Amino acid sequence: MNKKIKASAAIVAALALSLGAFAANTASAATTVKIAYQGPLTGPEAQTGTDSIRGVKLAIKIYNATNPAVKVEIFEGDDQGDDAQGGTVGAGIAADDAVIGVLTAYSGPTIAALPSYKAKGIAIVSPSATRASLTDPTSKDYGNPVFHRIVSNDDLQGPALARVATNGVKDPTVFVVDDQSSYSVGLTKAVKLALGTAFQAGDSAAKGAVSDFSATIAKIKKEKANVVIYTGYYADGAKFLKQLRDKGYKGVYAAGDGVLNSQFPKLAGKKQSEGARLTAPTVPLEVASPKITAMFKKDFKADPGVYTTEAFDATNIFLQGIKAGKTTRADMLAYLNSASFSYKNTAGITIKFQESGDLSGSGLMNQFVVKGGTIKLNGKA
Amino acid sequence: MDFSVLTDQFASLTFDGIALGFIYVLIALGYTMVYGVLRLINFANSEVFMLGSFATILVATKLFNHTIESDPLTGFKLVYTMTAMLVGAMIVSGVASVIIEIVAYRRLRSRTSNRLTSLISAIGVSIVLAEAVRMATSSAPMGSPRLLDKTILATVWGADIRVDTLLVIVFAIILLIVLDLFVNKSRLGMGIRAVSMDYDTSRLMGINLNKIISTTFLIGGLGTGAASFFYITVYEMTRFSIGFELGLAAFTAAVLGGIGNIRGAFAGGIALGLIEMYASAVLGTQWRSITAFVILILVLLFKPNGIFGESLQQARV
Amino acid sequence: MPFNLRDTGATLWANSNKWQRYLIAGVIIVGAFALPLLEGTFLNTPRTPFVSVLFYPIGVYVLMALGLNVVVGKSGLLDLGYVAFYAVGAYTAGILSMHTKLNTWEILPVGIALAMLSGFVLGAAVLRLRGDYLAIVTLGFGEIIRITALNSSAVGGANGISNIPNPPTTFGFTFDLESDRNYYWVVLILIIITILIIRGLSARRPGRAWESIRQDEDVAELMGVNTYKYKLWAFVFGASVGGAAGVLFASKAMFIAPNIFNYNISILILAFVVFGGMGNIWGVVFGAVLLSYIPERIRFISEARMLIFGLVLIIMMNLRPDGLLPRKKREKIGIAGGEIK
Amino acid sequence: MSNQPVLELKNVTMQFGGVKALNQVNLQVNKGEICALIGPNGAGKTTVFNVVTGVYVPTDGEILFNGKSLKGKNRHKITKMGIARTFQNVRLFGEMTSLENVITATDVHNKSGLVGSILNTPRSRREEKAGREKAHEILKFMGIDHRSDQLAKNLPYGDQRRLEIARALGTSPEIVLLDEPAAGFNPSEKKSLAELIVKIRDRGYTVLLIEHDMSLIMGISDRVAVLDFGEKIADDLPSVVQNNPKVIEAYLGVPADAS
Repeated sequence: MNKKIKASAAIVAALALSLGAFAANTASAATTVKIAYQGPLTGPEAQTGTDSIRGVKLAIKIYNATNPAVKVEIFEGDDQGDDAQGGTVGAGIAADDAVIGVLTAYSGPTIAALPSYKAKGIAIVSPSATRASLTDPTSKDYGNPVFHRIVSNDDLQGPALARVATNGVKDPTVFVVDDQSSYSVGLTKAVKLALGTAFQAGDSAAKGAVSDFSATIAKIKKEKANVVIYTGYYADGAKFLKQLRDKGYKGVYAAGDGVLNSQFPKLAGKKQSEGARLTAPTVPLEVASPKITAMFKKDFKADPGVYTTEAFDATNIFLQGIKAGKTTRADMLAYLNSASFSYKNTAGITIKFQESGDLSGSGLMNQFVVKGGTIKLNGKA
Repeated sequence: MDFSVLTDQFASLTFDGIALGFIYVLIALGYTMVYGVLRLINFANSEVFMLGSFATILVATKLFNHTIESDPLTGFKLVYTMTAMLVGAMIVSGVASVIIEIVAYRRLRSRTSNRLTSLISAIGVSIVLAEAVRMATSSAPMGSPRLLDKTILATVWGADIRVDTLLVIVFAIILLIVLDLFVNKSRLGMGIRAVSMDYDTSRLMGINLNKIISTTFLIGGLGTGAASFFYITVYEMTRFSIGFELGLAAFTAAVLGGIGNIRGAFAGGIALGLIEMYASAVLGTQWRSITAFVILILVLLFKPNGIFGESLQQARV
Repeated sequence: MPFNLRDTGATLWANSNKWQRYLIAGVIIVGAFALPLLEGTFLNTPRTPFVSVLFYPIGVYVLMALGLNVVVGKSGLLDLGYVAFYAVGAYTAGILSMHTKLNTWEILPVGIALAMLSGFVLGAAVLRLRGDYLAIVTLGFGEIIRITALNSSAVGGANGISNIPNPPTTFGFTFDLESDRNYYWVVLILIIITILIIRGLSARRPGRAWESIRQDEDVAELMGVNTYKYKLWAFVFGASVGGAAGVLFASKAMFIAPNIFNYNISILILAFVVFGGMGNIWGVVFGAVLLSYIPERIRFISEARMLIFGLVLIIMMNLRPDGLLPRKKREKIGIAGGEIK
Repeated sequence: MSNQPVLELKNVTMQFGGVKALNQVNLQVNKGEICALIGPNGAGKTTVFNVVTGVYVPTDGEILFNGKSLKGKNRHKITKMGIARTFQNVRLFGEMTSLENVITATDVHNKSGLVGSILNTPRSRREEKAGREKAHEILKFMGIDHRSDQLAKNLPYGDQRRLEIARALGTSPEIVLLDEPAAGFNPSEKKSLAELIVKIRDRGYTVLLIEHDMSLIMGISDRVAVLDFGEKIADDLPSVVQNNPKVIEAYLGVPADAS
């Protein structure tokens, strides 16, 4: 009997825990608007979300510290990077009338949530959704008019990456490794197209599922490749590069913006990462602004990550709009879509949007090289 | 299908496959020991591995103040640092394993015959550990300093025999021999075998079950901890989600070899390491886990208890 | 006496006559259909629309939990790859919508049939294995389906399939972005049908066969139960429910990709079944509702919500090892097999 | 009693690794008789049950049921043909009621399956009703009908033993194999069980019985076969077997009532 009472008490406690104890915080004054972040904050993909949302939080903190008339709050929409949750989370963001703009992290969940954002006319500025179809008018995923992104799409980055990777290499024989994420698959496609006959062979090692790249490296050796391009993210990219060099590979290693992270040379090792070539439509926060990097480190006791700069910039785009008095969804969307819109990003580059939502101009690709364990900007790609 | 890589790089792939296989073998111990005694899939073992891998790195960085950019060590310093890392990983994993048994399994064992309950409890533990570490590490990967330089000792048929992979193989073999002797010769080991053969009778015979079970979890945890040390030594990086990747592979290995006995874990681990390596070379890395599963299914269809499985299925009517 | 929901409910049911039973069932069904009215109350989910949550995750997961319950709860077959059938259903919807003009209701039977077929093929191959071996093999099957989809550019590879059409307007009910309520009602109807079928099966020969297999497979076979056939039936039936859930999900979400169908879904559904009370329909429904609802309800503590989910699993399993509403103890109450007339 | 054989074992050998649990055993059970199978522990008695019911496939030899070979037959098919058994350690479906335990066994001859049950077809309804009636009838016959709605695991030990027999009878067998049905019973319980077994025989079932209690065996058996170390050493009327020197020798080494 006693046990049963205990058990019943536990159920009540569990229910209370889930329902009562955490009363929703709903207070929102009239002078407050929200910027939403939809991305993976928990689960296996949480790294990307954690790195990005800190950029968002930092930008909002800096803004709110100036005591503006309209205060800004963040709406954290955790989709776990899961396409299935993208739709529900997107609908939730759209349902909160205070939200006037949203940053979406991954292409898949963005596409899943797109119908909600379109229906409610909420502007998206994505710091990291690079799938080409989102800005392709012929695609079913076309995000116009709500979708914008401040990362280059894969079709722009692909040729740049191919060019940088093979630059100065006589008779390039290129081996491309992707990580099977939709970002990587899209980039790989564009890279292969740009490489033409220089492309020799490739392999796919699913993100976070492969520790040992020996078989891939065996293929690279067999193909006698002198250029290796990795199209995934930095953690696996570093693991791969380290093993590649340890097994005596002497050729070029190049990678895209997924790898652009200050942790990359550290994880890959100083010796192994030396000379690695990277391309990205942006710059790491450390390079873009040491001042903001210092603030970031102070606030979060951690290093900035992939897309931190982009998230910071995307948030600032909305904040710039709010400063300009665009505090409704319709105004914000019209503001971003107007021909006169421009924004000077953290690295000092002025950006504009095309009608499709992509950045206009193709001169935004930068190239980087790893020297002595740090990533150095190496000019335009 | 392209066999040219396989033929071209056969020795290299084989050596790498065996080295990877030994890491699977050691993690598989955590599954197989517990399964042998309790007929229970110790789902949380993957997180025991994850904790061990972090412990390995933290011993090097916090206890010995190395950083990720530290230079390799040599001589006596290398030996005691590495030993401390191994011991640290084994202690953390061993203790974690024992605590998991107490938290997730012990109470349930006496209260229900439904083994799925324990499974869900273990999944709960798994989620809690992985999420706690994720929050503590901000979801970031953690790199390990290279304390043991990856010197190439010899080249055999085109395969580089590297000191770190060789270390894995040699130490794993020593550990397995010690464990085999322990289980077959020591008093406690006999107890484990007795419980594994007949749980109920052993209880009636007055064997202290909780002690035996804790010991089993401890041994499984120690093996898994050693695996995490070797994993870090070779791959030098970990993150909160590493448990799932390696745990699933090791569990597959345990079943492939015949879950519940140490020799099965050995055979299954090596087989899986080789299968993964060869499949990656022939079909592409994206097909490696599918190939492993297909082979597992085929093996079980023809040998329902795995390669070395004892005949658990024989109906005890 | 402490209040015991299961026994109270079962006693109430047992002591009711035919008309009272219709009344009870009617009240429950009407109540379930009226759930969207609770939007805005304390039950509201803070960051996701409540009615949308009622459809996915709650409705879809309840449906899948009911299907898996037949496999795991009733027959005792540990299936760790149930997501495979969900994926087959969803991909059937995606592929057929790409290449044909069939609408959701026409695709539904195809999706169910293909899921059943895959259940049959897998089951026929592996159901001779027992217990834990079955677990790893089914787990592998789930991964095989997911990775094959990931590696196949014909179904979009990692990008998946987008713009899967919503169902057509049916009997005046529209199905578009705004009609969360109608989707919820559809999944509710499927849930009710599934419950009715499972109840029918449980009280009759297949239910007894499954129950006997779960309790002692050797003896069941020696008592004349064709264990292989009934295990296969359980598998195929479970698969059909998973397939239906997949078709429905795809037509609402309009977008599917391989990473939706990962192994965690299988584990989650299994957790619902065990948490609620294996083998008991109401327990499973309750468990699935609660566990798919809690993470949505506590979204505002987003950083720690999965951690809390894990803790809830451990605590509840330790306090109530047989689930919230365990399999009913049928003695005394007198709902013996075949009582339903 | 006739001499028409229901069950015949012809030179059956069952080998486990190096151990021969049964060695060239010949045994014939005739229609309508109670045949007892006795022998010291480990003599291979339960193994006989296991090879007959298909749990083990004999290494060598042939088993005939009504003249038809059981070779390659699934266990459930063998049950359907008319062979039912009980178990040395009670193995009921503990979480089913007594009634359900028996109905599950009666299902073996039913035709309706999954689809019929879902649609609740007239045949399914008819079979369900018939199964319930038959199960009640058998429980009544075994004297435990008052237990029909109780979970099997909650039954008193003696009633569990009876329920096992009831469940076996539920399959409408021609022959029932009873594996130590009186194990753990006190003398008065044994006596009533003996009467019950005779009643079962008188109902037309053939009985093959494993038992240690000699007085019970000698009281009710029509014939007694003795196994020792996997070999049949005697097979005759009870009174004859009792005085067989080989049998006495086999039993002297091992206490007869060890169970």
